[in-house]
Amino acid sequence: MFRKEPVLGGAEIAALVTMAAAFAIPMITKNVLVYSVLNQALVGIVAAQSVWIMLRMNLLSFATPAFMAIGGYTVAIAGRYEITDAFLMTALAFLLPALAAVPLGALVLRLRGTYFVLVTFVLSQIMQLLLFESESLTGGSNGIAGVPAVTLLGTEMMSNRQVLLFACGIAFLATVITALLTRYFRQHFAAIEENEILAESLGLVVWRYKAVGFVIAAGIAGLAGYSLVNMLLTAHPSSFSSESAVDFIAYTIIGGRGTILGPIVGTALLVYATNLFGTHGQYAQGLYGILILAVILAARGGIAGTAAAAFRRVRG
Amino acid sequence: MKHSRTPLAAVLTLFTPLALSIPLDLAATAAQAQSCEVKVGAMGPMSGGAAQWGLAMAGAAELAAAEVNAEGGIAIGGKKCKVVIVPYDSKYTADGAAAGSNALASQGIKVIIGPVGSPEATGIKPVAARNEQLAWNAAYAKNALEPKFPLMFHIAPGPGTWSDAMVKHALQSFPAIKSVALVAPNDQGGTDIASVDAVAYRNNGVTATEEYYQRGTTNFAPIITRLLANNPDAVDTASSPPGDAGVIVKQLRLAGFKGPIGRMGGPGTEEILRVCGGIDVLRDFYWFETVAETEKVRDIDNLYRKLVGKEPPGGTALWGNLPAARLTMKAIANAGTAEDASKVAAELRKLAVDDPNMGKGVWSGQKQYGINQELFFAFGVGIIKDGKNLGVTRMEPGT
Amino acid sequence: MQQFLQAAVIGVSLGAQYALLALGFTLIFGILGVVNFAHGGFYMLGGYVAYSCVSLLGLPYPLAVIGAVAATAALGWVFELYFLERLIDDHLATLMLTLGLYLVISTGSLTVFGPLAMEFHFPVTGAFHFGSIYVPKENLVVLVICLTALAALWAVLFRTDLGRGLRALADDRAVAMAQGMRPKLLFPAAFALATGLAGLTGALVTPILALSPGVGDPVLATSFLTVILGGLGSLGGAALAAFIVGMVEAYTSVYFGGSIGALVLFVLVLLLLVFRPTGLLGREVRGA
Amino acid sequence: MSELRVEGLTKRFGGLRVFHDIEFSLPPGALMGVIGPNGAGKTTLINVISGRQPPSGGRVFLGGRDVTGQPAHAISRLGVGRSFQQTNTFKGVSVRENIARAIRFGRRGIPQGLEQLMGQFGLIPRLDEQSDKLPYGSQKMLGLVMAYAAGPKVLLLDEPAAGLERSERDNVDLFVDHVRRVGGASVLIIEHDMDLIRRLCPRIIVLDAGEVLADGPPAAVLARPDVIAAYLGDTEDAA
Repeated sequence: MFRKEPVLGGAEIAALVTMAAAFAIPMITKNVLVYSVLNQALVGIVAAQSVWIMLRMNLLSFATPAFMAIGGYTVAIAGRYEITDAFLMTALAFLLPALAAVPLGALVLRLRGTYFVLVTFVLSQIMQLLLFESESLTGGSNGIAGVPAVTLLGTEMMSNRQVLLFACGIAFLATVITALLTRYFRQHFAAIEENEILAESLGLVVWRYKAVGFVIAAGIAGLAGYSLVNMLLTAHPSSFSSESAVDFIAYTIIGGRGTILGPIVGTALLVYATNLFGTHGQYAQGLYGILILAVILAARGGIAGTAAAAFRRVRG
Repeated sequence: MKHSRTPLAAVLTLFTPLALSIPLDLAATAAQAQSCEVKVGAMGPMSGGAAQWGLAMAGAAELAAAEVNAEGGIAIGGKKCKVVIVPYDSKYTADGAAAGSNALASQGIKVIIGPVGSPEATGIKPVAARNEQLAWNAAYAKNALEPKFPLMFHIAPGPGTWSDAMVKHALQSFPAIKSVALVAPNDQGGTDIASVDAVAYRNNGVTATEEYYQRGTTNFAPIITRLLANNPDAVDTASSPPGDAGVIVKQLRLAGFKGPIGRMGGPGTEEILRVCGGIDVLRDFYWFETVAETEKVRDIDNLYRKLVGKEPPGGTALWGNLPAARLTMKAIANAGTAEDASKVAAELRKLAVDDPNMGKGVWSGQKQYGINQELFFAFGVGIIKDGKNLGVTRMEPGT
Repeated sequence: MQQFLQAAVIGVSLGAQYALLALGFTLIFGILGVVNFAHGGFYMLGGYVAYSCVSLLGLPYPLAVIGAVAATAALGWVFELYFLERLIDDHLATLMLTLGLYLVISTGSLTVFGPLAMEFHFPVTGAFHFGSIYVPKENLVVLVICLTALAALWAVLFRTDLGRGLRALADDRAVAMAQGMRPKLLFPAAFALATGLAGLTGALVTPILALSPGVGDPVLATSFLTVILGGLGSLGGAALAAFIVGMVEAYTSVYFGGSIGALVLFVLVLLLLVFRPTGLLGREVRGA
Repeated sequence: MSELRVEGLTKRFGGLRVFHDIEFSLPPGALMGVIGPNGAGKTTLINVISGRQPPSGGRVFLGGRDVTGQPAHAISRLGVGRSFQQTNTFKGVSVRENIARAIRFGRRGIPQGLEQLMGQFGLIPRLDEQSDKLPYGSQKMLGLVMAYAAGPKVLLLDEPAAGLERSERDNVDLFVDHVRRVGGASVLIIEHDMDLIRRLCPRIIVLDAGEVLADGPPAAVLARPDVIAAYLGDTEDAA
């Protein structure tokens, strides 16, 4: 009656296959615009996955940019001392924000949903101010420019294609972690999202799963920060503003908060659309606003959720 | 538990990254095959608080292109080619400018007019170098130019070049100034300029204190109270955005500050007058004008209306950016190509700095940045005394 | 000493401005349970509507303020009725809806009014001087209007049927509806009341400071701080917290400079929130 | 086996005192009822014992161990399960998923005779139906089955029969009997249905104005004039 959960569900497999397919793109084309759009999308996907993990428990987090900054600046500062090894930096970019999320999580996770949203918003504002005030460590308002390229197994990933391939790698790794985490704890997260009190009365240690989600989401955000800094070769405060948190939340909600495919679909389409705006940047934010209204009112499951539901109806 | 719950969603997203790449790829290559066209990029913040500076950068590029196209275009390989400007909104952020460089590079654009702000300059330099693109930035950052980025040019000198001359001139109109308090945002756009201005003041015997505020502040009363505590003779708004500077002036006068107010930073006097409540509120004001305003310089706006057929973007930024755009067009013509940035750069360095509207200028930047790739035209020092605009005094480059 | 008193004067005027904003924000959350991300947008809209009335329609300033309040209240009413009403119980959905609205408003105003600051001045200028302390007249006007708005709001909530209905809905919606409170009428009224207050603040403050597309952004962060400190859903708490935030901002900025002031404020609120999650006077907020 | 013992338990909300000095012990496998007029603090009593709300005073012991003030998940892990007044299930998912989660969170494997219990309440044919689409009665029983599925040693039932049809109320008897006989757990029932209380409970406690008015076998307790005056006087219709 109660079969063991399959390690990966349909959506998770589709997500992993999609992210694997992304590796093919730098091989097929040398078009730098495609590289740029895809690289931005990959950074956005990883950040949106960080938001998505917390959304599994109905917790909307604005703190993604703060943890991205920790990951990004770790890499930039290490770059000053010529430490650029891919595996070491990937581990650090994940672990440092995750470690920072432990005390922060203990502070923040006791709060009811609405307070959680407000506090994470305040957290990302504080991170911006900390970056400005810590001149010696983070270069203050100028940030850290000229971050050296990643070295993977001895080869320096200098060219556009190599940078993109590395971004694909980070995004794939993040998707693996996110898929395993949200699949293994699917029932726990879903129970917390829907009825925390009932779950706790049955014995679920709610705060522990919230903490695990918060810490791993912070690590994933750190990876996004690493990928962003590697793309720009600079770590600059303006890249980690609280406005960017709004973008990642929009990607996840519009893409579809119900499935791991949501952040992927939402980010890919919205980053692609924003680049089309190129010249009229100011309308991009307006587009996000309209899309959010449309999704919340008409298609609660977002793009991926609605598509899945449509397919199920068709299949009957 | 059915095995795969979302097969269609899976199929849909399986091809998203692939699907997206193909149309982009086609669009890019197709455009080039049409009639002979020379594409030049234009970049700057076209949304948010600094939008006016970005739109002015794109405007300068459009005007220079319109002038060249009026005479049939640029001679490339024996044929006259039409110059097309491709604008990109870099949103005043480092990653915005980097994304812009990639976006323009993919359309084969190797020459960019812009970006504008310090964060954008920081963001674009490494990426433009990787894409082998020539670019002009108008940032006042200390590292606006660097020897290791030979393809980066600077549209106008930062405070390091003109602040000393400006302080001397301001002291002639307002000899009473013995101490000054500088106010600017606490990010790169503010600190880089205010700190250099402070050095210029100190070199001329004026004690200078720097006061930084959080960008996005709307009420400056607390900062002003802090400033006036050691009652400075003058207050300098350096490179704070015009909107903020207008409020600072209004609240300074409200607080009873009678001394002169200075602005050794970006343009915006027109907007400051509009926000603070007019010239009699401003009363005593000295400001750095990127452009020494003359009849011929103001004529640029008419030229813009005639050739581009639209209203010019407000303020003086359009004028300051135009010479760089014109020289770039000339350099592309001399180089006979817009594909090879280093060739265009080599031609550019050979050109004399002489603009039909702005008059004569010089290449500068060696002292300040160690690379002589900065246009230095006559700038202006505007003076308003006792509520009367005494106009902008022309300061020749190198004074 | 002069600095100390001057900082107090500034703190009070900041407090008045933040109180007007925080009241609307708390009202919406207390009664509808909605975190209004578009609050800064309504503030900005109030400024632009007042500006348009004065400069385009040539109306006298007081009429323009009334126009601004009416316009923002109407938009609030319509938005609640046709957008928020169906999803009122889903805190996340309403939060995202107001976020979407904010993005549309700020992009719209940038497109219509352009990026530059508008020429928009408060009719009353100048300041009273007591020795070296100055009290700008316009701030006094705003302070007076703020106190009257506070009193009027208090009267509406505690002395009228509409108010009694709103408070009943805030305490326990199911019971209130069982006794005939019609949320179809009261919810839009509450939302309109709150957005009208934000519009009023915009119409009053933007001529004193500056009116440009970006003025809405910092309003959100300040409203959050004020409301967290005061306790979500508590009007008294929000008003008290607004003056505290005003004072803290004034004194930290005067004595420590701009950027550190903001940091102190944020960290203070973060710590308080964690050790007293209901804020000063708020009650245990309903689970999202 | 573990005995639930409560000593001097008190709960105040600000000035309002909900109940004070509640004393009783529930030996392993025992069954006890708690009755009292509305607002006597019965549900709050369960919330405090199960750890959902902290007590203002007094002690709670489980198998001799002091568990006062521990969080709900800890007390649940120690074996104190509870059900909720309204039907409390995970609405958006199937019956199967609801029960699977209860088992997984309880971490004590599949309790004795669970499938048999589910069969008795007609839940087996509805395993893949969404829980909030079930008729009210079935949802209520699903809530009880989930509480049992978490493998409790002590089960606190908050008005299990509330809202059930006459015919469905026997299910509560079946459930309580199964929980004690097969599951070996002790049960505390809060209920208004006096027939059910009389039928099932060998011992009842009457709560009134925050105090234990009476504690003993129903026949004796319900005959006492002060109990009748305080409680039964006004609800004669509880036929």
